[in-house]
Amino acid sequence: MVGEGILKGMAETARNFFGSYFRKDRLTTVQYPEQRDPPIEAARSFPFLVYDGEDWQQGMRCVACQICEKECPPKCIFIEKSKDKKPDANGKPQFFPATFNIDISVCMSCQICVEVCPFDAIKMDVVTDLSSGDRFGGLLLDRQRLAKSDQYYNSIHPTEAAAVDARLAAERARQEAKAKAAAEAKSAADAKLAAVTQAQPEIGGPR
Amino acid sequence: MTHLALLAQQLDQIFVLAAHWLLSDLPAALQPLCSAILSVAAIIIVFATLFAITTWLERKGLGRMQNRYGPNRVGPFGLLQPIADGVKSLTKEDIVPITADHAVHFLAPVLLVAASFMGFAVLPIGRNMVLVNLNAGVLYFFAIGSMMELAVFMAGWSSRSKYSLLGAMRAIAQMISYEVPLVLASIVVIMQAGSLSTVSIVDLQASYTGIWPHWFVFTPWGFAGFILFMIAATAESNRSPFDLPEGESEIIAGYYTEYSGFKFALFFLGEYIGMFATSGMAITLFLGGWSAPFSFLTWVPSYVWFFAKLLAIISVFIWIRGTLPRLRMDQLMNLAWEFMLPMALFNLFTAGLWHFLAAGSLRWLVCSTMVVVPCILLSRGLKHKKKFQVRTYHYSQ
Amino acid sequence: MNLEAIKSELEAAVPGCRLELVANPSPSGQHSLRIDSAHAVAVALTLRDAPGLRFDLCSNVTGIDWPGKQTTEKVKLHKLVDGTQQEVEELRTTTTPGSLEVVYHLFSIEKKHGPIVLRMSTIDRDANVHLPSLTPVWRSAELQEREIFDLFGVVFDGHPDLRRLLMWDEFVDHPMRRDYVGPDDYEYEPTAHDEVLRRANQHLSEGGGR
Amino acid sequence: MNTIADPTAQPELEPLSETSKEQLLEIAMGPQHPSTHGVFRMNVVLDGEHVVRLKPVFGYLHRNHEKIAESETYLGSMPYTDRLDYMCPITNNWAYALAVEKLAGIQVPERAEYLRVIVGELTRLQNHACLIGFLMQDMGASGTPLMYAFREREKILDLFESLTGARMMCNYMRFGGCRVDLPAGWLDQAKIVVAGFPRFLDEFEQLLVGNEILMDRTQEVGVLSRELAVSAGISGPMARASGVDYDIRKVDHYSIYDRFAFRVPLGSHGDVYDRFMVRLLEMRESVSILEQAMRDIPAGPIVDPKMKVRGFRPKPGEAYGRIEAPKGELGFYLISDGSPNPYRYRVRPPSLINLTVLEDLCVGRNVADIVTILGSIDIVLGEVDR
Repeated sequence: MVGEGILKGMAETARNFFGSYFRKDRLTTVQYPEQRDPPIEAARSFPFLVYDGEDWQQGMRCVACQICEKECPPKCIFIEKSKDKKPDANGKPQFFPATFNIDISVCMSCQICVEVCPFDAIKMDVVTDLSSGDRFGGLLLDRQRLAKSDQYYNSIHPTEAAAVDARLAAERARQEAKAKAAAEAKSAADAKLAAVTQAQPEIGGPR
Repeated sequence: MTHLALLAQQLDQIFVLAAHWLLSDLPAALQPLCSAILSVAAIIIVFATLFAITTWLERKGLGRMQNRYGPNRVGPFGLLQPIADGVKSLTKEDIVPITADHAVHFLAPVLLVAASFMGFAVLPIGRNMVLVNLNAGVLYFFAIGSMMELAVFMAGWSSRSKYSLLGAMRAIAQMISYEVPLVLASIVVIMQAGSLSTVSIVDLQASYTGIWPHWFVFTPWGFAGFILFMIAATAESNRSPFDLPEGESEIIAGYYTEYSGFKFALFFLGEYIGMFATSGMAITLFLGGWSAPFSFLTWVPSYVWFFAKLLAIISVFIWIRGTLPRLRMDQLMNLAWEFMLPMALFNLFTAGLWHFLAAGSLRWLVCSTMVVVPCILLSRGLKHKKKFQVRTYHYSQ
Repeated sequence: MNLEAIKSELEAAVPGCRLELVANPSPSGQHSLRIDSAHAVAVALTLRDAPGLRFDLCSNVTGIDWPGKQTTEKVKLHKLVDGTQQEVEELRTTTTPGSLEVVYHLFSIEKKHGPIVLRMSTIDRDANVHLPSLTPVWRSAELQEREIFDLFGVVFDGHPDLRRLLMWDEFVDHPMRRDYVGPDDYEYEPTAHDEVLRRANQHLSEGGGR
Repeated sequence: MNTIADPTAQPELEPLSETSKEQLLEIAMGPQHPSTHGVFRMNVVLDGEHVVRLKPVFGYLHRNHEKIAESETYLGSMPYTDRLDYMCPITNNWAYALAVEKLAGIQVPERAEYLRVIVGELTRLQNHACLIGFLMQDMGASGTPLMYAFREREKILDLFESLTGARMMCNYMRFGGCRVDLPAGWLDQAKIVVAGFPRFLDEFEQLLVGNEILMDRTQEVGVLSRELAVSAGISGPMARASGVDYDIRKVDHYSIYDRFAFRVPLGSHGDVYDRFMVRLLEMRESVSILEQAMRDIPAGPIVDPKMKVRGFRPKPGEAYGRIEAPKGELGFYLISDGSPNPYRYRVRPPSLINLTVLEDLCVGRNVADIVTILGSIDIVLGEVDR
C-alpha cells in the first residue's frame, strides 16, 4: 500500500517531537551562554607561555631556542632572542625571548609547538572566546598576553600539568644533585689540593 | 439555563454585535461600505497575526521534531521572534536586479498578497461572520486562487534570472495541474449541498445526529474528497513535499530568488495566507466550518472552532514538512494526473450514488468499497509502474 | 606478483616496448616499471586485459617534477694565451635537462593484487612535455591527468578533455613545478619576518597590492 | 586499441545543433548554491528541466596542499591533512601516517593499532550518518534526518574532543602510533555511545528506508554500472553500491582489520538508493567492529618508542599507502630524498576521483536528480580541490 512508509516516517517524527519534551537524549542542545558543558581536559585552542612563580618576566620558562618557530607548520610564531641572559627557575642563566608573537589568526591549533618544546614552556590554552574587532592588533598575541602562570596551567590541564611538574621537579632534583655532587667534588678536590699544597709547600705556586 | 445559553449566544456573536454597535450612528447610506471596511481590516489583522503565530509555531514544531529548541531567544519562548523577523526584513536592503522588469517585479508580491487575502471574503469564520455571502462563493474562491499563479509567474518572469524562471515554470505547471483535482474534489460537496454558497454549505453541516455532527468528512466520498482536497491544497500552497517551485536545494529559492528584504517577506506572507485560505476552504467544505465537533460543545463560540480547526490543519502541514522529502517534477505530475484526477472523478460518481441510495448501512458499504477499491488499484498502478520496493542486500564473501 | 615476471610478460605481449625496472630503496618495497611513451597505451592495455594481470583499477596518477641539474666543474684546458700554449683552468657548467614524470599506481580489483607502479617521463621540461594519455584505458586517470596538466604542464595526447582543473583557465604557469615562484601579492601578515617580510616590503614599495 | 570497452568510455554526446542551442538554458549551479556541498560548480545545459550537458568546475577551494607539504616537515603536514576531508580528519591522519610508516618502515604498537581502528570507525559512523542527512537535505527533507545525524555526530565529536583535544581538526596520528593515550573513562563513554548507535540507526531506517517518496526519488536514479565504476576508479561505498567487491580493509589487511569479523555490503543496482543503503548497512558493520575492538584493546605503548618528534628524516625512496576512508580509497604517495621535507607529496583524493562519472550519471536526468546524485557521491570540497 502506498503511503505505509510515509506514515511510518511521520510516526517517527511525532515520536521525536513528543520525546524532545521528556527525554534528555532527544534534546541535546546546550543553551550556550547560560549553560556550558563541563570543561574538557584535553581541549586545546591556542598556545600560551608558562611561567613559574609570580613575575611573568622572571619566571618565563621559554629560553628562545626557536624550535617551535621552525616547526610551526603555518609559521605563526615569531621569536627574537634576547641579547643578555637571565637566571631561569634553576638559577641557571638562560636566554629569554625579547619578542614572542603568535598570530592566532594564522595558528591552526595543531599543538606541534607543544610537542617539540624541550622546556615545557609552551602549552595549549582552552580559551576560545578570543574574537576581536582588530584583525592585526587584537589577534597578534605578544609575550605579555601569552604569559600565563603555572597555576593556571595546572587548573586547565590538571593531569598533564601534574606529569610535567613531576618531570620538571625530577629534572630539578637531578640538577641539584648533580650540582651538589659537583660542589662536593669540587670542595673535595679543593681540600685535596690544599692538602697537596700544604704537604709540598716547597713546590708551590702554579707554573 | 436560558441565561447561560443567552450568554453563550452573545459571546458567539460578540464581534457581529460590536460592529453593529460601532456603526449604528453612521448614516444608513454609509453603513454597508463602513461595515465592509471594518470586516476587511479585521480579516487582515487577524490573519496577519495568525501568520506571525504560524511562523513561530512552525519553527518551534520543526525544531522539536528535529530535537532542538527552535527560536527561544526573543521574548518568552521566542514568541516575539516573528516581530524580530519582521523588523529584520524591513531594514534589509531591497535589491532589484538591474535587468529586471521593475514594475512587474514590484507588483508580483503585492498581487500575491492581495489575491491571497481576497479569498477570505467568502469564508464563514463564525456564525453570521462572513464578509459577503455570495451565492457563487466557492466559484469565486477558486477564481481568486488562480490569480496567485499569475503573481508567481510575474515574479519569475520579471526577475530575468534563470533560477527564477525555472521556479516559475515549475510553479505554473504544478498549480495548474493541481487545480483540477482541487476543484473536482470540492464538487462532491456542492453536489450534496446543492449550493455554491459557503454559508449554506456550513449551515447544512451544522446539525447533529445524537452528538455527532453532519460533517461531510464523515461520509466515504467526503473523506476521500477531503484527503484529495488536502493533497491538492498542499500542492497549491507550495508546501512540502510539493515545494518544488521554491525547492531550495535545487533551484535556490525558485521564483523569488531575486527578491530580498520586505518583498521577500511579502512572498512569505502571501504563501502562508494562501495556505490559510485553502485550509479554511477545506474546513468550510468538509469539516463543518465553524460548527462544533459534538453537539454538547455548541456553547463554545463558533469562531473558536474555526480557528481551532485551522490550527489543527496547519499543525499537520508542519508535521508533514518535518518528515517528507520533496517529490520530483515528473512524479508530481504523475500523482496529479494518474492518481488524483481519476480518484476525484470516481469520487464524483460515489457521491452521486450516495445521494440516490437509501440511507443505511448498505449505502455505507457500497460507497466505502467504491472509495477504497479504486484507491488501492490506482496506488498499485503507481507503484507497479515504478517498480520501487524496499530491497534486500547481500554481503561479499 | 613479481615485477620481473610482469616485465617479461609485457615484453612478450608488446613487442618493441622498452621497460626498465626502477628499484625503490625504501622499506615499502614498491618497485616500479618505467615504460616508454611510444608503447605506453599498448602496455597499459595489456596490464589491464591480460588474464593473469587484470590491473583494472588505476588508483592514483601523480606528477613529479625533476628539475634539471646544473653541475659546475673545473676543467683544465690547453689554450693559446698570448701566443703560447698554456694550461688554463676554466669553470664549465653542464645542465641536464630534467624531466616531468608521471606515475600510475595500478591495482587489480578482480585479482585483488597490486600495486604495480608505472612511470613515464617527458624528454625535458619545456618543449617536449608530451606524453600519451592513459585515460582511454582507465577513466579514473581523466581528472588526475587534467590536474597534472594543470599543475605540472605535462600535455597528455589523446586525453578527451584536457583543460586546467584546479587553476583558472587564464593562469599561465604550473604551480607544482619546483622552480615556480609564487606571486608576491601576499596578504599583510603581522608576524612576517625574514624572507616574507623582505618580499612584502619590496612588494609594497613597488606600489603593489590592491 | 580496439579492446577499449564501450561502457567505460566517455559518453558520446550528440553535438548541440544551432537550433537546439537557442532553446537550451545554460545555468551555473554553484559555486554559491545551497546543495553543492561547498564551493563546487557545475555548468549545466538544460533542455527544459532535462540535463543535456554537465561540466564540473573545480578549484574554488584550491590551496595547493601538495605544494605546501613539500615545504613542511613530515610531521608538519599532519595537521594539514585534517583539512583535506574535514568531515573525517582522523582517517586522513591515518592514511598519511600509514604512508610515512611504509616509507620509513616504522612498526606500530598493538594498542595504537586498536586506537586507530576505534577512532577510524567512529569517524566512519559520523561521516556516513551525516552524508545520509545531507542527502535527505538535498532532497528537501527540511533537515530532519540531518539533525538526527548531527545529534549522533555530536556524541562522537565529544569523544574526539576529550581524546584529541579538538572536535574536527584532531591531528591525532603520529608516525608509529598515536599522539595521546585514552583518558580515564573514555572507553566507557565510547561504549555507551556505540551501544546507543544501533537504536539511532533503527530510527533512521524507520524514518527513511520504506518512504515511498524517497524510493521514488532515488531508485533507478544515477545508475552507475559496475564496469564504469571499476574503470573510473570509483572507490568506497559508491563502488560497492555498484557491486564492486573491493574494500581495502579486506584487501590490504592494513592495520589489524583482519582480526575483526565484519561483512561488506554490496549493492546490485548502483543507483542512489543503493549508495544510501550500503552506507546505512556499513554503519552497522562499523558498530560491530567497534564493539570487538573496544572489547579486545590491549594495554601497552601507544607509539613506537624509537620515533622522535623532531628530526624525522626517512631514507630516500617512495611509498604509496592507502586506507579505506569513509569516502573511498584515500592514498598518500610520498617520495623522500632524505631531507626532512618530502620531495613529493601526493594525495589520492577519493572525492575528486568519484566525481569523474558525475556527467555520465546526470545526463538525461532532471535538475532535481543532479543534487541527489551529487549528494550520493559524498564529496567534501576540501579534498576535491585540495
